[in-house]
Amino acid sequence: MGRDLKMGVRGQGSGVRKTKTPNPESRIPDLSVNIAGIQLKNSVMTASGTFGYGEEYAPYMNLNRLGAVVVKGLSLKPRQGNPPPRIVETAAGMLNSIGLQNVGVEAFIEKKLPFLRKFDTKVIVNFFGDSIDDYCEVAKVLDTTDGIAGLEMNISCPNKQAGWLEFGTNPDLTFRVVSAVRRFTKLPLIVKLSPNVMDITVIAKAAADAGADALSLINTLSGMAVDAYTRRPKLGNIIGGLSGPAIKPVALKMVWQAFKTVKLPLIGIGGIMTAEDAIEFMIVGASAIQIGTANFVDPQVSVKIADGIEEYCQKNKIAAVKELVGSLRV
Amino acid sequence: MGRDLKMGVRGQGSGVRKTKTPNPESRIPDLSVNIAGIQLKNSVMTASGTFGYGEEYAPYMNLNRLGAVVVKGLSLKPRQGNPPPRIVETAAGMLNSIGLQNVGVEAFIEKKLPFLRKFDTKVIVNFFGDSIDDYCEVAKVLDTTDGIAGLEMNISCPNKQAGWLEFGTNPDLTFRVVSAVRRFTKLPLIVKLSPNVMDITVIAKAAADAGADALSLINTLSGMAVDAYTRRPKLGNIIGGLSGPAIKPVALKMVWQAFKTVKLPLIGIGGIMTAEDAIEFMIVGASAIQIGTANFVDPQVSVKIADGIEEYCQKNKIAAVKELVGSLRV
Amino acid sequence: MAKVLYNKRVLAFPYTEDFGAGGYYKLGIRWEDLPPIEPGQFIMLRIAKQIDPLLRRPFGVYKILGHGACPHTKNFGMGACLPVRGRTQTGGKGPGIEILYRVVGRGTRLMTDLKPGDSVDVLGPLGNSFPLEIRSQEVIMVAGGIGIVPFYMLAGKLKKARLLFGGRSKDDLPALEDFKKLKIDMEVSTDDGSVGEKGLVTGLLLKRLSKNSVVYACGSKGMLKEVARIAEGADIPCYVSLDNAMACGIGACLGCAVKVKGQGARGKGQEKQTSELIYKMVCKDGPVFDAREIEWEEI
Amino acid sequence: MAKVLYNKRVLAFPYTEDFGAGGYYKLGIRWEDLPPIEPGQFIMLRIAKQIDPLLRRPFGVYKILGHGACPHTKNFGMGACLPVRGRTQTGGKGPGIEILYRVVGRGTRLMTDLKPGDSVDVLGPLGNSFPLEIRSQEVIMVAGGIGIVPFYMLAGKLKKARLLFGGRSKDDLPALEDFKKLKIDMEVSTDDGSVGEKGLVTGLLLKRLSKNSVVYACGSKGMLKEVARIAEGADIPCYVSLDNAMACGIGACLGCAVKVKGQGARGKGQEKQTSELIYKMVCKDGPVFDAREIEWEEI
Ligand SMILES: Cc1cc2nc3c(=O)[nH]c(=O)nc-3n(C[C@H](O)[C@H](O)[C@H](O)COP(=O)(O)OP(=O)(O)OC[C@H]3O[C@@H](n4cnc5c(N)ncnc54)[C@H](O)[C@@H]3O)c2cc1C
Ligand SMILES: Cc1cc2nc3c(=O)[nH]c(=O)nc-3n(C[C@H](O)[C@H](O)[C@H](O)COP(=O)(O)OP(=O)(O)OC[C@H]3O[C@@H](n4cnc5c(N)ncnc54)[C@H](O)[C@@H]3O)c2cc1C
Ligand SMILES: Cc1cc2nc3c(=O)[nH]c(=O)nc-3n(C[C@H](O)[C@H](O)[C@H](O)COP(=O)(O)O)c2cc1C
Ligand SMILES: Cc1cc2nc3c(=O)[nH]c(=O)nc-3n(C[C@H](O)[C@H](O)[C@H](O)COP(=O)(O)O)c2cc1C
Ligand code: FES
Ligand code: FES
Repeated sequence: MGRDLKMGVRGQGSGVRKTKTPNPESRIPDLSVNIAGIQLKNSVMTASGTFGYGEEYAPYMNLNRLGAVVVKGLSLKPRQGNPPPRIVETAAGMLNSIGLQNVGVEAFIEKKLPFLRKFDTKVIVNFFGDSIDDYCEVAKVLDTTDGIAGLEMNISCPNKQAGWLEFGTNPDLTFRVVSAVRRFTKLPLIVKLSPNVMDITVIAKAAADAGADALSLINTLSGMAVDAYTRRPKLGNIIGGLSGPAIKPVALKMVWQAFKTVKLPLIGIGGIMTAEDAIEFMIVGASAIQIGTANFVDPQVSVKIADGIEEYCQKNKIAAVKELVGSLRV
Repeated sequence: MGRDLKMGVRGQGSGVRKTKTPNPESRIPDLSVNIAGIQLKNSVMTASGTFGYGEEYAPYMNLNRLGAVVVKGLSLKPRQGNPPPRIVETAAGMLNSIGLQNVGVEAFIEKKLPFLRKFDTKVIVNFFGDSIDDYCEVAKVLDTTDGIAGLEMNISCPNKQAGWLEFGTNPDLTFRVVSAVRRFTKLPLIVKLSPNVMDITVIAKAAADAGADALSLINTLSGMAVDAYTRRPKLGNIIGGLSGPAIKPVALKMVWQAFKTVKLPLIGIGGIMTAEDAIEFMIVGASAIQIGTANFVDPQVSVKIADGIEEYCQKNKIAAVKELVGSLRV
Repeated sequence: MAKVLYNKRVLAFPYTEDFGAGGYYKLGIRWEDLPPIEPGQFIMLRIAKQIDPLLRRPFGVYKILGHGACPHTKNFGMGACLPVRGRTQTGGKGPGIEILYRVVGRGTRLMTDLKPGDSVDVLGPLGNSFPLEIRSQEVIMVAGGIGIVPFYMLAGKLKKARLLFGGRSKDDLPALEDFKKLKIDMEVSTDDGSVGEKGLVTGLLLKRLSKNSVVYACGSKGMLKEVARIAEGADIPCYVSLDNAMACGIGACLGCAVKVKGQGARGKGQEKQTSELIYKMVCKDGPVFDAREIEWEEI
Repeated sequence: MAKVLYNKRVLAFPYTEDFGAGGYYKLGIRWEDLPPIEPGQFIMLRIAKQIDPLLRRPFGVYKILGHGACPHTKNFGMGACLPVRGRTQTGGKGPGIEILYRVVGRGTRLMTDLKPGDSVDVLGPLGNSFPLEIRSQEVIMVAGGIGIVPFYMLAGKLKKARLLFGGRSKDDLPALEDFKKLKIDMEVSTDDGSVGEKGLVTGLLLKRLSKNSVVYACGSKGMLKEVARIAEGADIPCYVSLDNAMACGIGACLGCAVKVKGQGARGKGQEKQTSELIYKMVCKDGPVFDAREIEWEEI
């Protein structure tokens, strides 16, 4: 039955699909997953901020092959972002200090969403604010917009009322902002957690208690890079967010801890480069995964990972990808 | 004057030194640093747990070339450590779950320290306990032992009285254990901080208030690895500590934050593989650095880094390495 | 997958403290179904199969390699004859491209290990190109060191062009021979006077500039800033190709931002209160920009 | 820096689901000032100059390469003639070592790219070796697949030895030819019967075992466990070479721990209350252990 979904809501499994020699012996695995009511044809999404508004990648890969696209984080008003340099490569990773530059929620709905709606993939809208009111305003606007499957709240964002303390690093702030937003949307609400905390389970619980439908984790680790010769920070903003393979062990641990603590479906993020990486996240408890930095390395990586998950299930005789979720043998 | 120290307390600049064509033009830079009263010939130390008790590396490199050796963390009684597997490689890093296996403080003094004393390098003893009393007991024993230049307290250790919460993740516990130990030793006391916190400056301040003479940071990031095929954790202990180049951006950021917050000398640790890395840590505020995982990759890396720092100073006309400390241009 | 045709050092740029022992190399890449590529466009090259270095690196396309069998040459409508070399191990001929690169860091150092027949992963062509509609005016191309790259193809497309090429020394003027063979006016300067005029290339520009000129420039940020200042002073059009660190190369990550002047506000340092975005992306909106658009203070 | 002399596939181990398409390779490494190396010792090889893979990898020393000019052979006191191959590009001859490796993961996959003349970084020889004082007894060497590595040198040092060599199939018996040339008794088994006896190598062992035997074994953990059980049952000495993941290779990181039985307590699962450490390090205390010492339950 997952197969139905795989073929697409609009009934078109369209696009460049690797031709496979059909093997009558091997059952076709059910790759579909359901995240808080969002039915996805497969567990692969692209992570916010690494995939633009989808249109940037459309010339290079087949968007129809994705479970969902998570768009660049939106705020109520457009944001200019941080001064350059904004990115620097690090060992097996990168730092970014984009500073949440985005076109704003209005321009997104008007100019970006119509393009995405043409594809047979779910659109999940990542958003943020620097006050609780801001978050609520954006949620309100998105709630009444067609073609959005769910919302992802980025709480790794400083709260100006709380002296620029990040919402996502304090359980109290997390609870307040999530329960406020909850009141303004009936869409599935995914809360995206920051890894820059001592104990992710405390924040996970706060988000769950406040009414989140699912959690995604992790956002970037806070980091810095310096040029030994000029003695200057390599980022205009001095501090940035670390992503890529370097952070995978940290992300896996946090997903596993969250899985043991809260009952919500989880979306695993952090350093996923291959299908094997994706499967590791599912084993520790993620129902779906997001691919970030890897898109920059290979624009087609998300499709390759979707194929790789299918291959893995087939070879290991896993009838439905759901069986993997939380199947760690300890 | 730093040069005197470089030549060694026992007056022997001994060992395999790269012969350099002496350049009468270039002044010899002063590489010495002083950390809370410990006068080091250079800013390079080896990190606890990655260099055994020194003797393991002695056949492969010249211990006399190091500013200091920090020995494997000691406890009051010997510790067996965690079940294998204990290590796994990750992207640009590794996870370890050694579990603080060590011979115990008595056996160290009797069997390991005499060997180290033969070298012209400072011995810094890393130690830990799982209760405040344990910490104090070890400190008391070490305080009256000859040949120890300073103590490094590893507070990334669970406190059994506090429900196995790590001392180093709670400012209150940090304050209590550091001030308790402080009463039992007149040796320079370095407190080694855990990165698994929301705000390193809070812990840094607590340690400073409690009487630490210096801070070293960072210890390993908490992480996990999973085998996608067996679906088992790759470490016997499930969770381990992430080290290596992957964590350098996180470490640099924390050193810089600590530098801006407390007045104590700092020792930078995390992913240092080259002299350039070491210099980056000094630029953000470290007076000295420790080399961990890199020792495994190249047993001579610490000596190469010491040489590289000298070369950098010479080329960039830096008269004393101290000038680099905290010289970030923001 | 594209295949390496050849990879060879063309100029041994001497050791310098900031970049170490570098050097200039030419890398030939066989590329089936070669799409049209305009002067100024670039590719994102993935160097390693390993995760170090992780990200792709941007490189301009220096030459288009023809379809003709080697060692015959083929006029590619660019005013230049393009012999394809390095056939020894792949029997390689076009279609393909030639990259001219300078070794500056980990990625470019690793690139020097590439051997004929190796696979490389090319994404592109990307970005915009130098505007060609101003063909009738007197075009002055100003290049600094590796900034020469876009001008080989551009020279082929222009009727009349003059090249001003500057470097630190004679070892910092890569592919000078290629340009000698083209029928364009060329003047050279070096900081140390080892070849051409002693001094900066902007010195040559000041001499050659006229009311009729249009300037195309590529080189270090410092050079571009100065060229832009000169053009602005002379009130002539000036286009510059910028070089920012990139992650995606296609406008998705917003990493390669460059500050531009708002429509209403051209003044220096004015805070934009409009909803108009003040950052453009070098990869998507560039790499070629009208010099008057750039906030040079922030470069 | 040691230099690669040759690197070639010797057996194409077929594709398997757990390891993918692997294969067995021989890597010749030129090593000036070659120190004495005992059978069973290993080296830590740094494969990449990049940081991926980061850590060194342990490999046993399969052969010592002689000093003689090629293609002449030299008897190295090991009962074996050691031609040195792959001289083409380096003019390479001994001294040096030969590694026999199986492609299982990232590091070994990258190793297949090594070419004659490439630099490699070798740390060693490390660890202990098989005890040789028991020479007078009947030695049975039991090898599973790549576990054959220590036995080429060991066979050369022993007066009388029998080799039992098992693998999944004929493609899983690397360097079988080398052993055929040695004057030792050898029996082969494969899981699929494609060569030798069909079944496990422990089946051969059960047949050959006598009161006078001493067993030396190297192979998968499962095989070693079974060999140890058989030897324990027959009450004969048994030495096994263990294979744990390693970081330092020299006893410093305490990463390659294996649980051993305490002196007072040989029983299964008993909690040690002594201050005696119950973990030994495969790199420093091993890789060769007396099988009775190991807590096999925890392997
Ligand atoms: C649109 C575009 C086109 C380009 N075309 C070319 C081209 O045709 N040929 C070419 O050789 N390069 C070109 N570059 C520059 C090239 O992308 C960089 O030199 C390259 O990415 C450096 O990679 P690396 O890994 O060797 O250096 P990194 O390891 O990334 O950097 C190492 C060190 O080199 C310095 N560095 C990095 N980039 C540069 C630079 N561009 N100039 C000077 N120092 C630098 C850094 O500050 C750093 O300290 C282009 C860049 C852009 C944006
Ligand atoms: C003392 C000692 C001597 C050794 N001698 C040899 C030798 O002579 N020749 C040789 O080929 N190997 C030998 N090994 C094993 C060798 O070290 C590993 O195969 C190698 O480190 C794997 O590196 P990799 O990067 O390719 O695999 P990794 O990327 O580290 O691992 C990839 C996958 O392979 C699996 N794997 C890892 N190691 C092994 C293994 N040993 N056997 C089966 N699967 C494994 C892992 O589970 C993992 O899933 C020896 C090991 C030790 C400890
Ligand atoms: C350039 C860049 C921009 C990002 N922007 C956002 C964003 O706007 N909102 C958000 O929630 N996460 C953002 N992220 C975080 C990613 O969505 C993801 O959580 C993180 O990169 C870890 O995944 P990765 O290791 O696969 O990249 C961004 C990451 C990168 C690299
Ligand atoms: C195998 C291993 C064992 C370690 N043991 C200790 C220890 O006993 N005490 C301690 O304070 N830190 C210990 N550490 C942490 C290191 O001292 C260091 O803080 C950390 O590895 C980060 O530095 P690196 O990236 O250079 O390795 C250990 C690290 C490793 C890799
Ligand atoms: S490099 Fe990603 S937007 Fe330009
Ligand atoms: S590998 Fe480090 S102790 Fe054995």
